[in-house]
Amino acid sequence: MTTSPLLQIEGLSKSFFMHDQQKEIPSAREVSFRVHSKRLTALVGPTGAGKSSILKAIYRTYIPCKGRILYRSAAGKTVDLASADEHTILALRSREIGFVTQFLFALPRQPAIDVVASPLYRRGLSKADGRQKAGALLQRLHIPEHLWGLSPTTFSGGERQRINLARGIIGRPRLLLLDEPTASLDLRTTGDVLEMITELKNEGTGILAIFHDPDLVQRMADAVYQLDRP
Amino acid sequence: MRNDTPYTPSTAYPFGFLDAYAKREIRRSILKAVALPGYQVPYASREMPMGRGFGTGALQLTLSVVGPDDTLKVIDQGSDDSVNAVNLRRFIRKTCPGIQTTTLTEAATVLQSRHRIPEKPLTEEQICILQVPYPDPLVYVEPTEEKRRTMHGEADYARLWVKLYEDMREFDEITISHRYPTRINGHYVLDPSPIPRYDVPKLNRSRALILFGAGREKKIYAVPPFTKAEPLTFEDVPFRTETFVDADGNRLACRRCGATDSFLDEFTTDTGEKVFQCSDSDYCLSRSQGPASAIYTEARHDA
Amino acid sequence: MAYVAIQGGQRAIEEAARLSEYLRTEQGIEGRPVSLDDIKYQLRGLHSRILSEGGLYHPDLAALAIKQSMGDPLEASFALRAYRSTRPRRMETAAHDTSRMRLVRRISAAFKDIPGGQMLGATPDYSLRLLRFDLMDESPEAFQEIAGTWMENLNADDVPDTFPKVLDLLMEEGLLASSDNDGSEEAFDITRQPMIFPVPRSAALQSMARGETGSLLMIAYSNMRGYGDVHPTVGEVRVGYLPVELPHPVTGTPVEIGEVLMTECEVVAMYEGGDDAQAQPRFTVGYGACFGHNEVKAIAMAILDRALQKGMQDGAANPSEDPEFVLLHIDGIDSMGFCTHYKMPHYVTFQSDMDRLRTTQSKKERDL
Amino acid sequence: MMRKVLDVKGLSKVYGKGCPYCRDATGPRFDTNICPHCASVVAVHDISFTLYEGEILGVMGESGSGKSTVVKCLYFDETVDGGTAHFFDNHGQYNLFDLFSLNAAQRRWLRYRRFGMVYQNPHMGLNLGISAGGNIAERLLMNDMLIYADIRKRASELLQRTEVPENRMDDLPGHFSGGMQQRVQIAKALATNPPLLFLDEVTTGLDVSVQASILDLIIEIQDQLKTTMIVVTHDLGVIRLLAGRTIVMKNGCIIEAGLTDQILEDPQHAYTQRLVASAL
Repeated sequence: MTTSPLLQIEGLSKSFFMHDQQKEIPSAREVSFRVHSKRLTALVGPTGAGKSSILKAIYRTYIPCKGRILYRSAAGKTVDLASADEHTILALRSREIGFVTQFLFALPRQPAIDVVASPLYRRGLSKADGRQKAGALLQRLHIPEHLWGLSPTTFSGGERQRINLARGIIGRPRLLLLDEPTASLDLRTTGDVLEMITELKNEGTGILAIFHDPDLVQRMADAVYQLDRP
Repeated sequence: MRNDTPYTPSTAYPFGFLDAYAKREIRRSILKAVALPGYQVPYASREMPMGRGFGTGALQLTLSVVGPDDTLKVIDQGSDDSVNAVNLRRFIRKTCPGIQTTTLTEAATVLQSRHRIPEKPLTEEQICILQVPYPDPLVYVEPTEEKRRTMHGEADYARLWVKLYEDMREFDEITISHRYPTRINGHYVLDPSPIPRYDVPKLNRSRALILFGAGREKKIYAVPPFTKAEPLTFEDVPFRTETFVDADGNRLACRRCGATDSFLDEFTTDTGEKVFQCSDSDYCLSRSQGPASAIYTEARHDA
Repeated sequence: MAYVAIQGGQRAIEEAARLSEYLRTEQGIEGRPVSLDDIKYQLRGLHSRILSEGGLYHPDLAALAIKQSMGDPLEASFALRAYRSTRPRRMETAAHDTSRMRLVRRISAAFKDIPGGQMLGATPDYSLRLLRFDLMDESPEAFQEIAGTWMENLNADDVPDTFPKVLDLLMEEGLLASSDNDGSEEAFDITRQPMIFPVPRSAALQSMARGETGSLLMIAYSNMRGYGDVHPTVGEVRVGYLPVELPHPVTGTPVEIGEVLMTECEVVAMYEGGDDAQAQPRFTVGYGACFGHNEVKAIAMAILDRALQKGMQDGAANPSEDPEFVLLHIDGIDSMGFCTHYKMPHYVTFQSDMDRLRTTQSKKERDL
Repeated sequence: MMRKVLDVKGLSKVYGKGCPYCRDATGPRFDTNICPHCASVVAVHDISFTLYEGEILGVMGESGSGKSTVVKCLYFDETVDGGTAHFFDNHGQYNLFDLFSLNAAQRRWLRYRRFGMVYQNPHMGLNLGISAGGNIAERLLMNDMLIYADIRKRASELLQRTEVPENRMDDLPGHFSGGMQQRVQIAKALATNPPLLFLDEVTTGLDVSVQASILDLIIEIQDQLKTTMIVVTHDLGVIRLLAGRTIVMKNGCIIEAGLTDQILEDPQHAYTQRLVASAL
C-alpha cells in the first residue's frame, strides 16, 4: 500500500491502576499497526490480549497510557487521538468515527427507528429525513416494521445488535470500529450484517474489527494483526 | 414618687399642626417624589389626630404645602360634605388660621381628595393630593417590602402582568376595579390610590401636580405635570373604565343635573327605585345651579 | 331626602361629638368628674400602657388622654401620640445605664439567689384572682388609712437603692457574649427616619417599645408555643425609676432632670456557636423595655427581640422572626386606624367593584 | 466551527465569613469542605470548565459535593466569592460575576432571557399558585411580550412540546404529578429559547418510567434546539444517557473531568473508581 494510512497506531500501551487494590493491571503493551481506508483490518488474539481495549483506546473511552494514535481527518489534518482535547474527540465521534459494540445503549423510551437515526438528528437532520434513512437500513437488516416504533430494550439480543450496527453505520463514518458485531446473530442475519459492512468498506470507510469467529476473519479481513497477552 | 411641681402642658398647636422639622422633611420628600415620577419615597410619617386610613398621609402633605394664601378644597367620594371631608377640612381650618376653603374645583389651589379626581379638568395652578391606603401595587404579588423595592428599582413588573394574565384566563376580563396599577413615565408602576378606573386617564399628562400620601405605610409619591401615566394592560386587551349604561346600552345620566359624562353613584331609594347621581358634588351643583352654586361653600359654614 | 348622600356631613359630625360628651357625663348630678390623679394612681395598669404606647412620657397628659377617651386604651394612646407630633425636639439624652434604676421590683428566674436578692415588689403574680367584694363600697377613710400606716412602718434602710444586673454575672463567667455596644453608636430614630428594611436593631427595639401590648404578646406567644424556638429564661425583670440626664446647655455635663418609671426585661435564650470554629458557644440575649409598669410587654418584647435577631441572621423561619411582619403589625395606632377606616364611605370603589362583577357575569352568561 | 458558550475559571463559593486557610484546609484531600479554622463551608473551590454550543455537560457528585452550587452561582441564585465566568452570545460577551460590568437588571435579563433553570424541586421553579400557562406567561412577560393572544399561543406550543396535555394549561401545577410538574418547569425554562439551560437533579425522586420520558425530552430539546446544557446529578445513569462530557466533584472541587464514557469505563481517580464500582 502506498497511500498514507487512515489510522496509524504507534507503541500503544494501556493498563489500569486499581486504587482500591493498589494494583496495576496491564491490558495492551507496545502495540503498533495501521488501518487504511477501503480496507477491513482485523485484530486477533487470545482472550485478555487487549483487543477490545485497543478499540476503546482509539475511541478514547480508555485513556491510552503510552503511544500515539494518529488519525488523518476528513479535513486532511493528522490528529493524535491519544492526546487530542475532548471537544475534538466529540466532534470526530459525531462526524467521522463510529464504534459498534456488542451492547446496545440507548435512551429507555426511544423508539428503535429514532435510536438508529439519532446520529443524524444530532447533525441537524429533521425527524422525517432521519426516519426515512433509518427505515431503509432497518429494512435491509430484516427488522420487522412493526418493531420500529418500539423501544429496543424489549428486543431479542440479535435484534438489538442489528439496531446497534445500524446506528453505527447510518452516519457513514470514515473510520468504523467493530467489536464482535455478529456475536449473537443467526446465520441469515449475520450475512445481512456482513454484506452491509462490506458495502460501507467499498464506499471508502476504513474498518478495524474484532470477530469472535476465526472463519469470519478469514472471510472479511484484508489485513490481520495478531496480539498476545501483555 | 409623686411629682410635686405643677406642670402646665403647652396647649397651643403650631400653624399646620406639625412641627417645622416634620414639614421640612415632608417637603424634601415631595421634591424627591417629583424628581422620580412614580417612585415611592419613604418618610417618617407623623401621628395625626385622626385614624390611620382616614387620610393622615395626604393630610401631612396638605399641611406641609399650604400657606395662608392658599385656597383649599377637600372631598371624599367626590363630595365636599362627606363626613371625612368635613372632618379633615375642619381640622385644617383650625390648625392653619387664615387659609381659604372652597367647594369650587376651579377656585382651589390645593385639593385633597379620597377616591376621586374631580371631573372638572385641573390646571397647572393646582396641586391635587390623594389619600392612599396601599401605596405599593406589587403588594398583590409580593408581601415583603424589601423585595418589592428591588423589583421597583429594576422595573420588574412581570408578576403583576401575570396577575392580569390569570384574570384573563379565568374571567376573560381584567377584574381589577380600582387601585389600577399604572406605569409612570415608562418606569415605576404605582398604585393610584382607590380612584375608580374612570379617573385613571386623568393622571396621564395631567396639567396639575398630583401627589399621593400614604400615612400608615409612610410613603409619598407623585405624578408630575405633563407626565405619561399608562394603566397596565395587554396590547390586545384594552383598558376599560367603568361604564354606566342601561339595558339597551344607552349612557345613564345623573338624575340631578343630567350629566352623561361623569362618574355616577348608584343607590336605591326608599321606594326601591335604582337611581344614579354624579359622584362629584361640585360638578353636579355647578351644572344644575350654575356658578352660583358657590353658595354651598365654606362661607356658609363660617357663618 | 333625595340628595341626602351629598350633604349633611358637617352636622352629623358635630352631633356625634355632642352625644359622646353626653355619654361621658351621663351619671348626671350623682357624678363627679374623675381627676387626673385618680387615673394616675388608681388606674396604674392602664396609665402605664398609655405612657408606653403613646410614646411620650407625660403622666399628666396620659391621664388626660385616658379621661377624654373614657378609658379606651387605643384612643388614649392615639391622642398622646398625636400631641407628640406637634412638639419640637429640643434636646436628646445620651444612652442611659439601667443599673442605676431605683428599683421597686426585680426578679430573676435563672438563679435562686442573686446579688442584691430577689425583690418581689408589688405584683399580682401570686395573688388570688378572686373578686374583692369589699372594694365595691369602699369608704374614703379606709382607703386613705392604708397608705398612711404603710409608710409609717417602712424602714427605708432595708432596701438598697440600686442592684447589680443579673446578666453581668453570666458575662463574667463567659456564658454570655459581653455587649459590643458601648452606647456610643447613634440609635435609629423611628419618629424621624423612615424605616427601610432591613432596619437596625435599635429601630426594632423602638418600634416594639411603642408597640401595642396585646399585639406584642400575640406574636411573642406564637413563638413560645412553637412557631419559633427562643425558649427564653427570664434573666431579670426589673421595674423602677430611671434617673434621666440631659447635657447641661452651657457646660455639657449631664444633669439629672427627673426620672421615668419603666420596666425592663432581659431573657437568656439558647446558645449559639460563634462566628468561627475557635469561638466559644454562648447564650444569646433578648431585651425588652418600656415606659411604665408593664411586665407582659417587656417580656414579650425581649422574646421578640431575640427572635428578630435570629431571623435577621438566618432568615425568618416563622412570623415572629420576620422583622417586616413583626414591626409593621404591632403598632396600635396604625392598626386600629386602618381597622376603623373601613367604616368610612367606599361608595366609589364599591361602584367600581360592581362594574367589574357585572361585566364578568355577563361574559360568563354569554359563554354558557 | 464549534462556538464557545461558557467559559468558567476558578469559580469559588464560601458560606460563612471565610479565612485565609479555608482553601488550603478543605477539599478531597481532607475529605471535608468545612474549614477547621473558621467553620466556613467551602461549597465550591476553583472550578473551571468550558462549554461549547449544543453540548451537554454532566456535573456528578454526591450530595454536599458542591455540584448544585455551581449552577446556582451561574444562574445568579447565589453570589460567588471568586472566579470568572464568560457567557458568549450572538449579542456579545458577558462577564457574569463582574458586578462592575453587569448591573442587577442586566443579570436579571440574562437569567430570564438567555438562561433557563430546572430545579429538582418544582416549588423552586414554579409558582404553584398560578396556572401552568401563567407560569410560562411570566417568562414571556419578563421579555416584554405583552400581547395576550400571543402569550397564550406560545405557552400552548411549549406545553405541547413538553407533552403536557393542552387541557391542563389553565390548571394549577400544584395539582400535577411530579413528572408533569417537571415538564411544566422545562416548558417555562424554554419559553424564551435560551441558549443555555441548567438542569439540577431534574429526575431525582421520579418514577423510573417518568424519568425516562423526561430524559427523552431533554435529548429531543438538544437535538432540535441545539440548547447547551449543564446537567447536575448524582445518578450515573442520567449522566451516561445525557452528557457528552462529565466533571466529577467532591468536597467542592473537581477531582476528575473527561468524556462521559471514559469517566464511567476508565475512571482515573480513586474516588471515581469507587463511585462507578458501587453503582454498576
